[in-house]
Amino acid sequence: MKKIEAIIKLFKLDDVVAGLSEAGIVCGMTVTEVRGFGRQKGFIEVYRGKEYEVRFLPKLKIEIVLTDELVEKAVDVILNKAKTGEVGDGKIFISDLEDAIRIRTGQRGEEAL
Amino acid sequence: MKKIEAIIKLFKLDDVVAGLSEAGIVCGMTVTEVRGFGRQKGFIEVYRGKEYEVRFLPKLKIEIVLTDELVEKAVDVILNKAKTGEVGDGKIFISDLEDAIRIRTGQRGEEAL
Amino acid sequence: MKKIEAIIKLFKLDDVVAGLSEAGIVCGMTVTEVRGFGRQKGFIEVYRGKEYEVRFLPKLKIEIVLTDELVEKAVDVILNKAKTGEVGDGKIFISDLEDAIRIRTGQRGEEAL
Amino acid sequence: MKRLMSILVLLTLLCRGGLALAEEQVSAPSTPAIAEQAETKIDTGDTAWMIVATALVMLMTLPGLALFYGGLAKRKDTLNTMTMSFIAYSVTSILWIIYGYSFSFGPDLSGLIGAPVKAFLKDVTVKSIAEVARTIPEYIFIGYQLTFAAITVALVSGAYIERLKFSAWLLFSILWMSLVYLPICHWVWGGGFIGALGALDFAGGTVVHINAGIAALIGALMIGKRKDTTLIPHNLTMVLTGTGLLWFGWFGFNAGSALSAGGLAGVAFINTNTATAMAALSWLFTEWIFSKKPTLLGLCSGAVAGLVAITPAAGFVNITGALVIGLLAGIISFFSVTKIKTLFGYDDTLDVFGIHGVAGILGALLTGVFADPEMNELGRGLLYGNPGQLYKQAIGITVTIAYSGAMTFIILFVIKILTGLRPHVNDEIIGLDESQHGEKAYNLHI
Amino acid sequence: MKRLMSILVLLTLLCRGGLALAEEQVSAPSTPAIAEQAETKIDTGDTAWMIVATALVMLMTLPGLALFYGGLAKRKDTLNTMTMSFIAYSVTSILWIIYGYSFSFGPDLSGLIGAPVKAFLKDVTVKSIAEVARTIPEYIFIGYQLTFAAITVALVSGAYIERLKFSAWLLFSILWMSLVYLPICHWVWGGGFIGALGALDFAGGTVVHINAGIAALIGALMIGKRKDTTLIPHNLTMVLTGTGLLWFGWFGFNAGSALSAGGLAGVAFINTNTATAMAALSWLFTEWIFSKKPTLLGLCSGAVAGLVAITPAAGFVNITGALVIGLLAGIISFFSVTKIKTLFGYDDTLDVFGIHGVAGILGALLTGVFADPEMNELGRGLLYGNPGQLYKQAIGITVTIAYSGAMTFIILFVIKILTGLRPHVNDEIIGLDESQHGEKAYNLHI
Amino acid sequence: MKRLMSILVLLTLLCRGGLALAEEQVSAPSTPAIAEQAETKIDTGDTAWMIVATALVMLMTLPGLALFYGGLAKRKDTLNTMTMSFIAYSVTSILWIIYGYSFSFGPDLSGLIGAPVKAFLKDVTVKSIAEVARTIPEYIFIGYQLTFAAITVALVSGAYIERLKFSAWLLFSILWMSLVYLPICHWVWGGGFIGALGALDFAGGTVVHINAGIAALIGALMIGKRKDTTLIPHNLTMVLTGTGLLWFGWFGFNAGSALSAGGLAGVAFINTNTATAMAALSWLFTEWIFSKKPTLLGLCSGAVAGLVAITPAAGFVNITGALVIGLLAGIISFFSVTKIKTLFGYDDTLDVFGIHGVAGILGALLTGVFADPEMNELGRGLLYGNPGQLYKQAIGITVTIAYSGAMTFIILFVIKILTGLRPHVNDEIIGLDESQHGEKAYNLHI
Ligand SMILES: Nc1ncnc2c1ncn2[C@@H]1O[C@H](COP(=O)(O)OP(=O)(O)O)[C@@H](O)[C@H]1O
Ligand SMILES: Nc1ncnc2c1ncn2[C@@H]1O[C@H](COP(=O)(O)OP(=O)(O)O)[C@@H](O)[C@H]1O
Ligand SMILES: Nc1ncnc2c1ncn2[C@@H]1O[C@H](COP(=O)(O)OP(=O)(O)O)[C@@H](O)[C@H]1O
Repeated sequence: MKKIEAIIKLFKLDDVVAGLSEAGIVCGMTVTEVRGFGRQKGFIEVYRGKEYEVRFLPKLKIEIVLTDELVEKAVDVILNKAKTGEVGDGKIFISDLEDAIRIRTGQRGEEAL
Repeated sequence: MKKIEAIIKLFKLDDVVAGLSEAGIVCGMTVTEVRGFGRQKGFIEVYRGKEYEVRFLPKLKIEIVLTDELVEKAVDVILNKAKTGEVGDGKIFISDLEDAIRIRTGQRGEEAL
Repeated sequence: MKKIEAIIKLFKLDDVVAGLSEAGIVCGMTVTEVRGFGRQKGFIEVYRGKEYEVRFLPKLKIEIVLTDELVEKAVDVILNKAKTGEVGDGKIFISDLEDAIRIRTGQRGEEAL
Repeated sequence: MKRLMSILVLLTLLCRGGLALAEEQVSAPSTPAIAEQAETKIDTGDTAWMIVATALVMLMTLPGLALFYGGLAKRKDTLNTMTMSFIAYSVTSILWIIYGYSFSFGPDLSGLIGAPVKAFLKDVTVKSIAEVARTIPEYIFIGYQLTFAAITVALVSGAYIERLKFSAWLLFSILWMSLVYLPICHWVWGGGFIGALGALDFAGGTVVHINAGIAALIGALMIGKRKDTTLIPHNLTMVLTGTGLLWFGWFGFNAGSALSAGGLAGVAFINTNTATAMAALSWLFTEWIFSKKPTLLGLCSGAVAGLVAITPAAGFVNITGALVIGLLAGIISFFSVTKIKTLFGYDDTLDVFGIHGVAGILGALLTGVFADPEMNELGRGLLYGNPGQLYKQAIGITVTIAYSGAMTFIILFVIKILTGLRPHVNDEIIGLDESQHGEKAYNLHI
Repeated sequence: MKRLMSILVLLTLLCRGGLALAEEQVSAPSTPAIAEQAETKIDTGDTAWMIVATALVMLMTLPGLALFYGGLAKRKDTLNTMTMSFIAYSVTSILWIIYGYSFSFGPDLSGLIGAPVKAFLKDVTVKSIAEVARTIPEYIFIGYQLTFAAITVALVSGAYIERLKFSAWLLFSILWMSLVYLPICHWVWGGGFIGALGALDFAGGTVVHINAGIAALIGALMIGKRKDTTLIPHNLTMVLTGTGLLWFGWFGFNAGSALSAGGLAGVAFINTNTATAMAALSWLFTEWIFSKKPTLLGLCSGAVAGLVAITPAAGFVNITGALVIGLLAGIISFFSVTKIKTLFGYDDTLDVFGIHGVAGILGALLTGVFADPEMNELGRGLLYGNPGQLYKQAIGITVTIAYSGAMTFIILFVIKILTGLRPHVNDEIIGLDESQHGEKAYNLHI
Repeated sequence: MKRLMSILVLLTLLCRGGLALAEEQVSAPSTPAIAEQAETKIDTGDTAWMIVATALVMLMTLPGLALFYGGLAKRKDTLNTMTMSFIAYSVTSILWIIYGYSFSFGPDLSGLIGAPVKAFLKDVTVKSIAEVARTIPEYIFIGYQLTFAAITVALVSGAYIERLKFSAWLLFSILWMSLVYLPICHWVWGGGFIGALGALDFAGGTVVHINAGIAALIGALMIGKRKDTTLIPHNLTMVLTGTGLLWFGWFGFNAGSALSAGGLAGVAFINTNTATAMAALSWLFTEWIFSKKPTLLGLCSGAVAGLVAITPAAGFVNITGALVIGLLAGIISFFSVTKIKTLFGYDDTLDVFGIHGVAGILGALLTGVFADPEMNELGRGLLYGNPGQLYKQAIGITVTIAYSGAMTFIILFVIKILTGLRPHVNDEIIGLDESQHGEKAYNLHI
């Protein structure tokens, strides 16, 4: 079982979710509002003539837990749905997961997804 | 050392925390407001007569780092505290952690918890 | 490739970021607003003469993905930048990461960072 | 919904019938109607002030009270809380012109109620003048009194929020305004027996605040406790905004009750501001001593307590009276909210009884003590050699408490049968905004 | 920016030239100028009321409308939306004293426009009195009319938000106020042909609401749809606050249009409050039936619809008329917003046409039906034996629609050439607050 | 807390003693007291307007200024910032009736201070009329002046926020209002030497704005910089709301200073609106040129600068004067805030000196230039052949700066000894809401 964490641009969420649903990959996902810092330059905000650089930009983090064989498919979908080609498109991180449990039923492992 | 990530319903937080404290399991935890998407259907919001489906529901993500032997105990507690039996109760994810450090003291490993 | 998750005090963010940049370690990071619960006692809020204990304190979670050799360096920086010596300074958690992909380019592995 | 509809239809028919019936009984032509012909010497200055005063009291409910209550509510119940004030104001606005004005200010029927000869403002013309306010157009007087009825209903909601069905509140507004507010208003101001008996209530201590306070208490007991009985304001900047608007609008409420732009309005104005500031500070210091920290919520709560307490006294007492009334209002309300409430354990969500009820009673009594004939010859209190006044005040208070308490009980009892009072517990937990209205107060992400 | 500057400079020169030219044409000395000498019997009561009424209408735009619109907008477009109201008010304030007042209320030039003899308020002194308002200082009348012009421009913005360039809006405010509002205002109130023809518009149904509503519709079509055409209010507590302030300020708008503190102001006041409450409730029940839930946004939208619909009728109809107008306003506006809009699929972001346009037309027509000579001898409607009135109303409406529609089209067409209408699509996506102003509405973290 | 209490008690005793002492000195019966008997011809129109004007100025502080400052503050310091305005208003309200009114408007003692013969409003009755305002009840005049004192104290807070102890602010309000505001108010308006010398200040340019601006500067220097010296408004919708309410209330502040409802009020009204709009736009364009983007905060800041600059001139200049004053106010304030501040590096958190101080001085001087006898015979400026006026203005300004600066220094020095000025650095970092009040502005989660 793997966990995919994707950091994407705010307005890409709907496309990504749609893409994953169509591809019939996701049974679910969890989204978190985060602020990201990276190559992408932040923007300048000016209040009363004084400049403030906002280096942390609003991003969304999508967490998806899925079975090993689905990972590559999911990555592909995210890649072409979340991509604008501009700096700041974000990252996808893949890590291993030992177990998953559905609270409602107590089911464990893959059937919990 | 393991890390437990539990996605639960908003109003279950207090019960879960209470349960874990009583069971004397947690030294601490970290909570994040997330929005979840899964089997549970979202609700409809209507503004000026137009319907909008809210597919991402507010959830809480609890992160707990603990020693391997405590994991099962913790899972049990969460299971029966966070459960309502209705769709959307959430998930528990377990993954491996390599190390933990307490910033204040620099202690590493289990004594950092 | 490793992932560092550090839970720190709100007002330590700038120092930590500055420190990591100087040390030339980070290509980027992702920050999340979280609420933490641990040894540190919460504070009391009083509304209309009634006391409410706030046990979950606002914290920031920093996620940094980097190459194995940089981990220790990063930990050191965070340790002495985020430290106040008081209870509640937070934790650093280190876990293994299987892969990283840069959405913009599709690059994988270390060059995605 | 269906059920509610049929209930409303029924109510409409009932009231129509009632009106018809009543009108027959009253053969006498409405005296004011005559009065009009007599003399129409409208004073533009008084009129200018009363138009504004009316608008100011309207502002107290929307958005004033809505912000004050809405900010104190939980985030998930904010909109429902604000909606209650909105419904109270709208429903009252309509009922007031249909029969409210006539029942409360129509020709007195044996001290108990006004005759509905002015239902639908019958015979009121652009030239009409009400007998009780001889220098302004009757339409303005009607509007001014309307705003008082509306805010009284809205005030009650503060004790019921976070757990009352929306449809139940809709019914409550209609019934309570008709069966509780109208009679009491007539008794005190419309020529009824309390006013006749000489109890002093300059701007509505009994009619508005004690009345609402008692209804709040009875309701809190009947509706029962919320699942989560905390009071952690979700947005204190809203509370401060609401408080400021209430204070501002209250000048129309108190100084407007002089019904003219002159010295008496001046007295009411300065007394109102003084007592309010004093109460805000006395609450602040009291809480500083008894619960460690001075808070903004303390200042706001104290200010409201002061505004309530000075209401019946505004046009009767002198500046010293105002200072004392304010001082006590802040201190006593603080304890009624922190101690009494926890002692009896009823769940008066926003302390409507604790503040409006208690400070209202305090103010009504102290009016009987400090009323200074030098300020207003109509009032002479204990300190000026008229202990009897205190007794009259007590009667006014008691009658109001008894009647308002009993009727509120009956009304809620009936509503419980008709629509039920509380939503399903899960609906309460996810919040009334979502469950009753399908709306969210804030959509800040994205 | 540079480009914009040059455009503005050009505009200034043009208008200066225009003024010069116009002044020559007008040989006749401005009659009001004479009037001054004649009689100056200012009534302090009327003046007191009109000063306040002016301030109240100013409050409607800032912060009233800014809050109402800003709360309905997406979080990322909140500030830009509020800025549009602010710009509209500021720009109008300046242009009004430079030439606006004179073009609309200066001596009539063949029914089409006022003579600019009062450019820069020439000859207006502390003693001046306008011919149309004989009991208050002309400066107050000037200020009062100014606030009407300002809010009309601001109202239009609601249909354009979330996708219009800031510089485009700046130009639009200047051009639309000058080329659309001024003439129409003169035609109806300044001695122009619509007023002469006897069409009734007590407080601005045609001049303000139909006018703004049509401009909104045309603009929505020309500017095109937003990327994200949802209307999910980012902060409904702001919307409620704005609604309350609009309702409050509208008393100045409608009752103030009596231009004096007397019975007529009273009529307008009670009618305004009644129709508004009625419309809020009728919208609420309609949506309860047709879209399952009663909402706070429904109450607010209904209230605004009611305020709009009663505007032209406020000083003409009796209370029954107000009730009917309010009832219909709430129901019809609900359907125009939910059905018509989705039918034609234009992106009128905040339903300015759906509410102001539709309810405005409804109110203007019903004024021709319910105008009751007993309330105001100047108006006699269908129900009082004057079917012709309805026809006159129709003409007023048609002319306004035709002229406002055509001119708005031309103006936006020109602006499209000069500065372009829409920002880069990415700027729209990240939000206009960031892209146009480099500001964020909320900085709540830390 | 304990310490503070003892200090307050001490203050009370002192003032009581002082009053007693003073009263002896003044044998002469208060002349106004006589005046009362003489003639009491209250004008209801003037009274109506002044009651409203008083309420409007009250609204400027609560919630107006509280929202304006609170929205500009950091989220974690919002409530403390709002509390400072609340405390300023409440404390002043009480002290004003105890001795404030008498010291500033009591019978003049050798040009320096008023005699405390009206402490606790002694001898003021429902019929009283103040000598300076012969057509309204004295109680209204008292209330009106009270609101000026209150907002002046509140204005100062903007420079001190995010780092001042709550108890220190409480003491500051008491001392500064008593020792700085009262004398200066008397000198300019109460019969003191500045007024006698003929310096023009229609509505408070020197007494209110320059006075507050200097106190702000001195305080900013003495209290020292904040840990985090950024100014990133946590909620700009609050700032806009505050600005709107300030603009609205300012009509009461400026037009109310005519003390009657007539032509002069009209002049002040239109000038106020014009200068404000002009300044908002000139700030906007200046920042557009010099810092790339036009912002809502720019419009708000400019508007306030315009309101401040026109304050002393409102009832003296003509419309051209208003336009120029507004234009310059927006531009100059922008540079004083962006350049001067960064040049000298003091931490005037919300630019109270940069806007109120600078625009106040600008306005006071320009009043001496543009004062047009045709508008108000009492004022003749440079442009109308009276260069001397400019000199008188300069004196008024200088005296105010010197006295206010010196006394503010002393007061803060004393407070530093008594309670200390700043909280522990950690308390500053976690925010004053938490550390001083134990409250949070927003509890939005759950
Ligand atoms: N080393 C990293 N660890 C964690 N998150 C990162 C890291 N680098 C980038 N990110 C996240 O990815 C986002 C996009 O990265 P950025 O370098 O700005 O653009 P790109 O991914 O296109 O090079 C950042 O805003 C940040 O949230
Ligand atoms: N595959 C997944 N990956 C990550 N989070 C998930 C996944 N599936 C569900 N979740 C989270 O768990 C929550 C509950 O899941 P849901 O399917 O709605 O109910 P249940 O767990 O009872 O079947 C979702 O709202 C989402 O936050
Ligand atoms: N076992 C844990 N799992 C996850 N997060 C934890 C754990 N223990 C502590 N934390 C996080 O670290 C923060 C600081 O921990 P705390 O015990 O309060 O202070 P310290 O780390 O100095 O002992 C907590 O607020 C919480 O967010």
